[in-house]
This record gives sequence, structure tokens and C-alpha cells, in this order.
Amino acid sequence: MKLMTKARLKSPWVLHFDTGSCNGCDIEILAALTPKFDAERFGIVNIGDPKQADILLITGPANHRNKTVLKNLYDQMPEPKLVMAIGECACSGAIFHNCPNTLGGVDKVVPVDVYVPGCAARPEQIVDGVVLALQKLAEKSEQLEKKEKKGE
Amino acid sequence: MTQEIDMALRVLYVLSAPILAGLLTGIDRKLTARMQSRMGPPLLQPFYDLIKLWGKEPFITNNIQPTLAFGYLAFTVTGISLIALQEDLLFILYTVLIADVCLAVAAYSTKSPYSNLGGKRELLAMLSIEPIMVLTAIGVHLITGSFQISSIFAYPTPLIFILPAALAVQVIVLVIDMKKSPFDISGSSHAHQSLVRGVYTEFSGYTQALVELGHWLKVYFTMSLIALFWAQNFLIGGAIAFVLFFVAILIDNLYPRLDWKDMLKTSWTFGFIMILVNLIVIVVFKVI
Amino acid sequence: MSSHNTATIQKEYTVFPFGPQHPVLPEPIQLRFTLDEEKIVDVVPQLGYVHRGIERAAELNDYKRNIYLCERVCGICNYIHGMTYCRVIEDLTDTEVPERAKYLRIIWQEMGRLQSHLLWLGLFADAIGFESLFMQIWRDREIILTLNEKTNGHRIHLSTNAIGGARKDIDASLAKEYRKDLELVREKIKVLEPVFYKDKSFRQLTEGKGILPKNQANFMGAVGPTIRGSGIPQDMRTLDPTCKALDFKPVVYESCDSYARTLVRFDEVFQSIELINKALDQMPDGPILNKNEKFPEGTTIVRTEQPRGELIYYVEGNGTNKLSRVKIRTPTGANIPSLVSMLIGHELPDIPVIVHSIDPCISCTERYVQVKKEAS
Amino acid sequence: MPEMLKEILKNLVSKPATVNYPFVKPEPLPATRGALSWDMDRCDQCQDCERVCPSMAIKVLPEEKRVEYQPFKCLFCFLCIDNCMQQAISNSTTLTAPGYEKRVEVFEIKKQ
Ligand code: SF4
Ligand code: SF4
Ligand code: SF4
Ligand code: SF4
Ligand code: SF4
Ligand code: SF4
Ligand code: SF4
Ligand code: SF4
Repeated sequence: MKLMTKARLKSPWVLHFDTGSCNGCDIEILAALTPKFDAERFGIVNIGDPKQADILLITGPANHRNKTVLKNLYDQMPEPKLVMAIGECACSGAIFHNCPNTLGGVDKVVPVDVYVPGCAARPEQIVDGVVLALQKLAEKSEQLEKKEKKGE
Repeated sequence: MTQEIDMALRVLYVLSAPILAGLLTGIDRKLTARMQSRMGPPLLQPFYDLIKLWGKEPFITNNIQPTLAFGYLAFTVTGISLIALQEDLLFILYTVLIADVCLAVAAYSTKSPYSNLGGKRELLAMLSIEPIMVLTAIGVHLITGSFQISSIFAYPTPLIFILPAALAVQVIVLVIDMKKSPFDISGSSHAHQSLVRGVYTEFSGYTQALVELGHWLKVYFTMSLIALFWAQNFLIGGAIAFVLFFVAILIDNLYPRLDWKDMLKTSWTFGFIMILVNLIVIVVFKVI
Repeated sequence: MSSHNTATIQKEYTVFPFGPQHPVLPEPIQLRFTLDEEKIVDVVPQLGYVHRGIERAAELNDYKRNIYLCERVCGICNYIHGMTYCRVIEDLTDTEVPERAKYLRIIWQEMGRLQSHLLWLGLFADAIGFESLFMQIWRDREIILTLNEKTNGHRIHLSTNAIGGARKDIDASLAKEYRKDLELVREKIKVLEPVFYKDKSFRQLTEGKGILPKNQANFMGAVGPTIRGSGIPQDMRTLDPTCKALDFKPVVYESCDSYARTLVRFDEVFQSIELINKALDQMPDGPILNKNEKFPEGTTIVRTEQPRGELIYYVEGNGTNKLSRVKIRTPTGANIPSLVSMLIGHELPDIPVIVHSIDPCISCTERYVQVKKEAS
Repeated sequence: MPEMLKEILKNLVSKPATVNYPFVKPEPLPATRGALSWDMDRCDQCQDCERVCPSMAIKVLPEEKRVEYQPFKCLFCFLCIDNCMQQAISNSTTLTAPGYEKRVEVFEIKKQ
């Protein structure tokens, strides 16, 4: 049983979705995958398919048009799943706080597990955020296994 | 006594297949990373991925998909077992062909356009490697007078000296089988392509784990064939297969993705001509 | 959806959605392709996924607060957005910008271009499945980002714009580091020259794809590398007297295809490095900021050259601390009609190549595209 | 001849460019824009910082004698630092850490 949790922690596949960010955080997420930071060290793969992803990385403040897409993507992801809000504007709207078409933070649409600050969030912060997310994933994984045991 | 050892080796070959195949994938990822001056994932990464996928909540798109995913795995395993039994080459090749068909049909059975196009391209990929494999098998028949794998072992000289060009062509097969660029048209392990995950798009959870395992074994199967064809010694054969594996990874990093027409062109012209020339040389100069 | 498109669907073509969430495009735009087998018959761009309403917010804010909002119209060309906004306000408040600040602006503007072009060359390589080239270029791009951090403390958003000049200065020791690191980048990118100029498979993928003839480019109002790849030397930097003093000449290629557009950007990397070096040499000493507390009044337009083409800021001031209109016209918006005309007739595997060849950036484009409610 | 060959082989034999973060933490550059903090002995509650902040990350509450700062809203543009006449705001080179919640940092004037 512990093996499963370990495997989950070692293989977080991510899905990236931009809900109206300025691109700053998106390119930093990509930078986190490239040689200097190489997130694949942790088994992170940018998978691009919600059905196969474990962590949803959201950048941007979310707006009225893409909130349905975002909700859809979130619903399509199988459990156990996590959501990370990358960048200030995904956390709280930040600079876009008074833009008429933004919702001010993705947590208005989907539950967020880890908030990563920074504008743009730097690769180091994203990696730190993933480490936090993994701690939460461990808890979720254990809960899930307990539930499965009860179900049997 | 030797017979018992032989038997044990064969069983070991089949049983160790998933582990060796997983390790190969791990080595592949590590080597690719290093070629891109990255550190890369740990060697055991593929196993973590597989176990995790097994534990994921499954989203089954339709009823037939899990069966087909299982079929893909099962037929590939059958192919590997048949190698161990030293069965008929053509028989083995067509068993594994069924595995591929299973995957393509599984991709076709869903509604996603990505998946459908991926399935179509998977069929095209089959179309480009099967003739090479069959031609190679015919070459073997020409030399040894039989399609049986045991006849390769019975033959006095290793085939590497007789069919060198056919060996070189196997790189194409390996590249296509490993879904590496320039021919990663039907789906790739990373999401960097226009079809997202291609044939793999609609798999998730345990079905994806099955398909993933099937894919490792498919590569392992191709490498075993390569090892078998060209040397009678397992270690030398393995070394040859590994060199080809390395070249395939190198090619992956050297070329951008080409489209399926280029793939067919390469395998049908370059591949065919190489093997044919090889065979003609054999027949004309009576090397055998 | 246009009626034309519905008609084609009835003829049982495949409709293939490209985006809004797609790994080839980091940003959400949806291109709906109507395909006949793998051939593209029709393209309908669907926008609005990143629309935020920045122009409106810029009218609600105190005009001084807008600098960093304008930078965040987009993270990649952030400096140029902020700079253009500052120049507009300087125009409206008659603020004289010190000479040194002008040179500093050139330096950071070119740093932005460097960063952006390297980013694009990498993403383009990635889009065509050339992963090792992508990693290589992004590895070398980190040097530029670190250099940014050394001066400004941020890797992406420089946040050094100020109305009337700049907030940070490049002193002698930093200038030395600039020269050293840029030389390093130049060497590392130079190594890749044969890949772009000679590599057969690379050329096969890009040559003859997405042709935009010279007159078509003009007619469709293409800008930036897209139009320069079609043989027209249009570059807003030629309007900038400081840039002129550094004898800047636009890079032009004549072959009108994706390959030409790639080479324009590749050559501009070296051009930018050269410009920065020259600016560092010729930069006069002096103050960098000239504060002016006047409120903006009147209307004006400023045109600058972003990595992707011409950027226009149109601002109306009314003599209070709020602006009555801010209008931003960005290069990608100008290039989308060209993109649609390029795509038709090509095949599915060519999509990433052609879409990327205009370097579409949706973030800044979608402040003004009208949002229609999507059916279904 | 594929043109990347030389580079790829060079990469293969040389050390990877990866910084093994977070196991190896490189020295932060002196200019890095990290977390902010308020020195409340200096702050005279003039609200200048609140006024210039482009993303409204600061709330100065003169009646309650405190400053509320939202690190999950701040752009790290440092306009507040530049505009504070009392030089009450300072920054470190340590990056703001991610968290499970959006923290609000409160700085209060100690009551005598
Ligand atoms: S947090 Fe800042 S850099 Fe990141 S997307 Fe939002 S505005 Fe851009
Ligand atoms: S485009 Fe529409 S929603 Fe956006 S700012 Fe203008 S009026 Fe508002
Ligand atoms: S809509 Fe505005 S920008 Fe477009 S052509 Fe008309 S006037 Fe020009
Ligand atoms: S063109 Fe692209 S990179 Fe430049 S500001 Fe616009 S969205 Fe950003
Ligand atoms: S179309 Fe309507 S909103 Fe636009 S300018 Fe004309 S009247 Fe105004
Ligand atoms: S500007 Fe400085 S003194 Fe004024 S409230 Fe802010 S921190 Fe305090
Ligand atoms: S902010 Fe300036 S203008 Fe406003 S009340 Fe204070 S001193 Fe007067
Ligand atoms: S650094 Fe900028 S965004 Fe952050 S609190 Fe200060 S003024 Fe506001």
C-alpha cells in the first residue's frame, strides 16, 4: 500500500492551463521544465491531457469565458488530483484586480490546493510549490487508500 | 541438464521482460535528458509512472476500450513468449501485428478526433514497419531455409555477417516502435505535438497502465528480435540491440518530426532497397 | 460560427479543434479547423479565452499606476509595453526624457527581444518535435534571464519603467557583465547556426509552408517578422531617433514562407546583441529620471516595435489623473488575418509550423477582440 | 548530415546544466526581489505605499495602527519601497514561499 503512495509522489504529471495570464508565469513553468531546473527530475511530465494528469497548473486570473473550460478540465481529471495556482494573478487577481472581465483568482472556480506567489512566479518557487503539493498528495493518497480498504 | 538450463533461460527471458523493458525505458529517458543537458528522471521512473497509473481513478470512455488495451498487452506478451518458444518467425510477427491493431482500434473506438487521427497514424506506422520485418524474415528463410527461430541458432555463422544492411534498417523499425521523432507521428511520451497524446489520448488510469506496459514490451520485443537475428550469443545480440537502441535515441534528438508520408517513404524506399540489395548480394555472390 | 463553416460541416468534413488547451500553444486560442481528410479547408479563430479588460481597467486607475498594468498586458514583451505607455504619457505631459534613459530603454527593449526571440525559436523547435533544440535554446536563454535578474531583480517582468525615464541604472561593472554574458549567448547561439541555415529536415519542414506573398502581406496588414519575412523592411525601430543613431537596419528575408520568418528572428538575435553592445558603448552619463507631476492632456499615438511587430498605444488624456481612453493595438491581432490566409490549403501536420511562424501571442491580443457567447 | 549531432554528443559527455534545486540552493543575487517587510518603528502611517501600489496589496490602517500586506497579491515591483519617505519598507532576497493558504501579513505598531 505504501508503494502506491510513493509511486504517486514520484510521478506527478502536470497539465497547464492559462486562464488569461500575461504569459509571464507560463513561460516560467516551461522554464521549470528546461535544463536549468529540469522538473523531470521529480518525474514531472507536461502531459497536456487532463485524463492523464495529476496536478493542474493554472495561471491567470480566470475570466467569464474560460471558467467553463477550466471547470471542465478540472472535472476531467481523475482522482487523486491537485490544483496549483501559479502566480499572483492566479492567486488573487493581483494587478488585474479591477479588470472588468476577470474573476480575481482561480479559487473562485475550482478548489486550489497550493498557491504559488511571484509575478512572475519563478521556477524555484514553482518547484517549492510542487514540493508542498506533494505533501498534500501524500495525505490524499493515504485517505484514498483508507477509503478503498473500507469499501472492500 | 543443458536442456533444463535452456528451459530455465527461456522462462527467465519471459518473466524478466517487464522489468528489463521498464529499465530500458528508464535508460531511454535518462539518455535523452543527458543529450539535452538535463539531469533527467531517476532510472526507476517508468515503474513509478506505471504503479501510479494503476492507482488512478479510471475514466472508461467505452466498454470495449479496456478489453482492447488488455489485448494489446496480451498479444505483445504472446509474441515475446513465442520468441522464447522459438516458434515460426512469421507467426510471431503477425501475433504482434494483432497487438498493434488492438491499440489502433482502441483509439478508433472513441470520439476524440485526436485519438482517431492517432489511431489512423498508428496503422500507417504498422504499414511502414511490417514489410521491413517480413522482408527480413524472408531473408532469414533464404539463408537458413526455414522460418523457425531455432534454425537461426542452428546456422553456423551469425547472421550479422550475412545481413548487415538489414540490421541497419532495423533502426527505422526501432525508431517507429519507440515512437521517437522523426516518426513519432501517432503519439509520444511527451505532449509536445499537434495530436496531444495521439493514440494514447483517451486512455487513463489502469487502461493507460496496460497500454504503457504494452508499449515497453513492444520495444523490448523488437529489440529481442534484433538480438536474435544477428547473433547466436545472447550477450553479443543484446549488445547489438543496445547499440541500435542508442542510435534510435540519438536520431530522436537529431531530427524534428516529419509527417507520415516521409515515414512511409523512408521505410519503403530506403528500407526496402537496403534489404533487397542485401538479399541480391547474397544470392548473386552465393555468400551462404 | 460563420454560416460558411456550418455549411462545410454538413458536407462531413472533420472539425478539429486546436486549443484552447493544447500543449503546442501555451496560450488559449482556439482555431477550429475544418479538415478534408488531413487538408485544411477552413479556419475559424475563436478568441476571448484570455480577455481580461485591461483597457477598461487602465481607464479606471490613476494613470501612474498603469505602467505595471501595461507591462502585464503581456509577460514576454513586458518591457516594451510599459515603455510605450510611458512614452505616451511623456508625450501628453511634455516630459523630457534624459538621454541616458533613452539608451537604457534601448538596452532593455533589446533584452526583451532577445529573450522573446530565443523563447520563440525554442518553442518553434518544440512545435515541430525538435526537442533537443528546444532544450538547448532555453538553456542558453537562462543567461539572459539571469542578466535581467542581476539588474532588476526579476527574471521576466523588469519593472524598471518610469514615466520620464528609468528606475534602475546600468553602472560600469554591470555593463561589463552585460558584455560578457551577451558574448557568451552569442557564441552559444552561433553554434546553432548550421541547424537553422543548413539542417535538411528543418528546412524541409518550414520551406514553402505558409506562404504570404509580398502584396498579400501588405494588404493583410501583417507586421513584424511576419512582414519582414515577406520582403518588406517595416520596422518601427527605424522611427526611433536613438535607434537610428546606432545605425539600425531591419533584417529582411525574401522567401515569404515560415522558413524566412524563422531566419528573420534568428538573425535578429545577433542584431539585438549588437545593438545592446553599441548602446552600452555610446550611452552618455547623466540623470536617468525626470519627474513631472503634470496630468496628461490631449491625445497621442506612439508606435514601437515589439518582438512580434508593431505596437500602437493610443491614449486620450483629459487633464485629470484618470485617462479617458487607452487603446492598445498589438501585433498578433494584426497578424491573425495573414495567418488564416496562410493556413488554408495546408495539411494537419503543418499546423504547428505555420501557426507558430507568426509567433501568435494571445495574451496581449485579447483585450479588444469582441467576445461572443459560445454556443454549446 | 544532421547538424545537432556535435552539440548532442557534447551534452551527453559534459555535466548537465541542471541546478539541483531545492537540494542545492544557489546564492540569491543581490538584486533579487524577495519578500517585503515593514519596520513599524519608522512607519508614520502616511498611506503613500497604499496609494502607489498597483495591485492594492497594501492596506494601511492608521486608526488600528497597523499595515496589512498581502504577499499573494504583490507584484514585487517595489514602488512602495521607492515611495516611502520614511524608508520603513525593506526587502530581502529570499523569495516569498508558496503556501496552502493566501497569507495576509500584519505589521503592528507596538503599544507603549
Ligand atoms: S502572476 Fe504576474 S507574471 Fe504571472 S501571469 Fe499573472 S500577471 Fe503575469
Ligand atoms: S472590450 Fe469590452 S469588456 Fe473589454 S474592456 Fe472593453 S468594453 Fe470592457
Ligand atoms: S476597427 Fe479600429 S483599428 Fe480596426 S481598422 Fe477600424 S479603426 Fe482601425
Ligand atoms: S505579442 Fe505576445 S509576447 Fe508580446 S506582448 Fe503580446 S502576447 Fe505578449
Ligand atoms: S459600433 Fe457601437 S460601440 Fe462601436 S463605435 Fe460604433 S456605436 Fe460605438
Ligand atoms: S509609505 Fe511608508 S510610512 Fe507611509 S504608510 Fe507606507 S510604510 Fe508607512
Ligand atoms: S496626497 Fe497630496 S494632494 Fe492628496 S491630500 Fe495628501 S498632500 Fe494633498
Ligand atoms: S512591491 Fe509593488 S505590488 Fe508589492 S506591495 Fe509594493 S507596490 Fe504593491
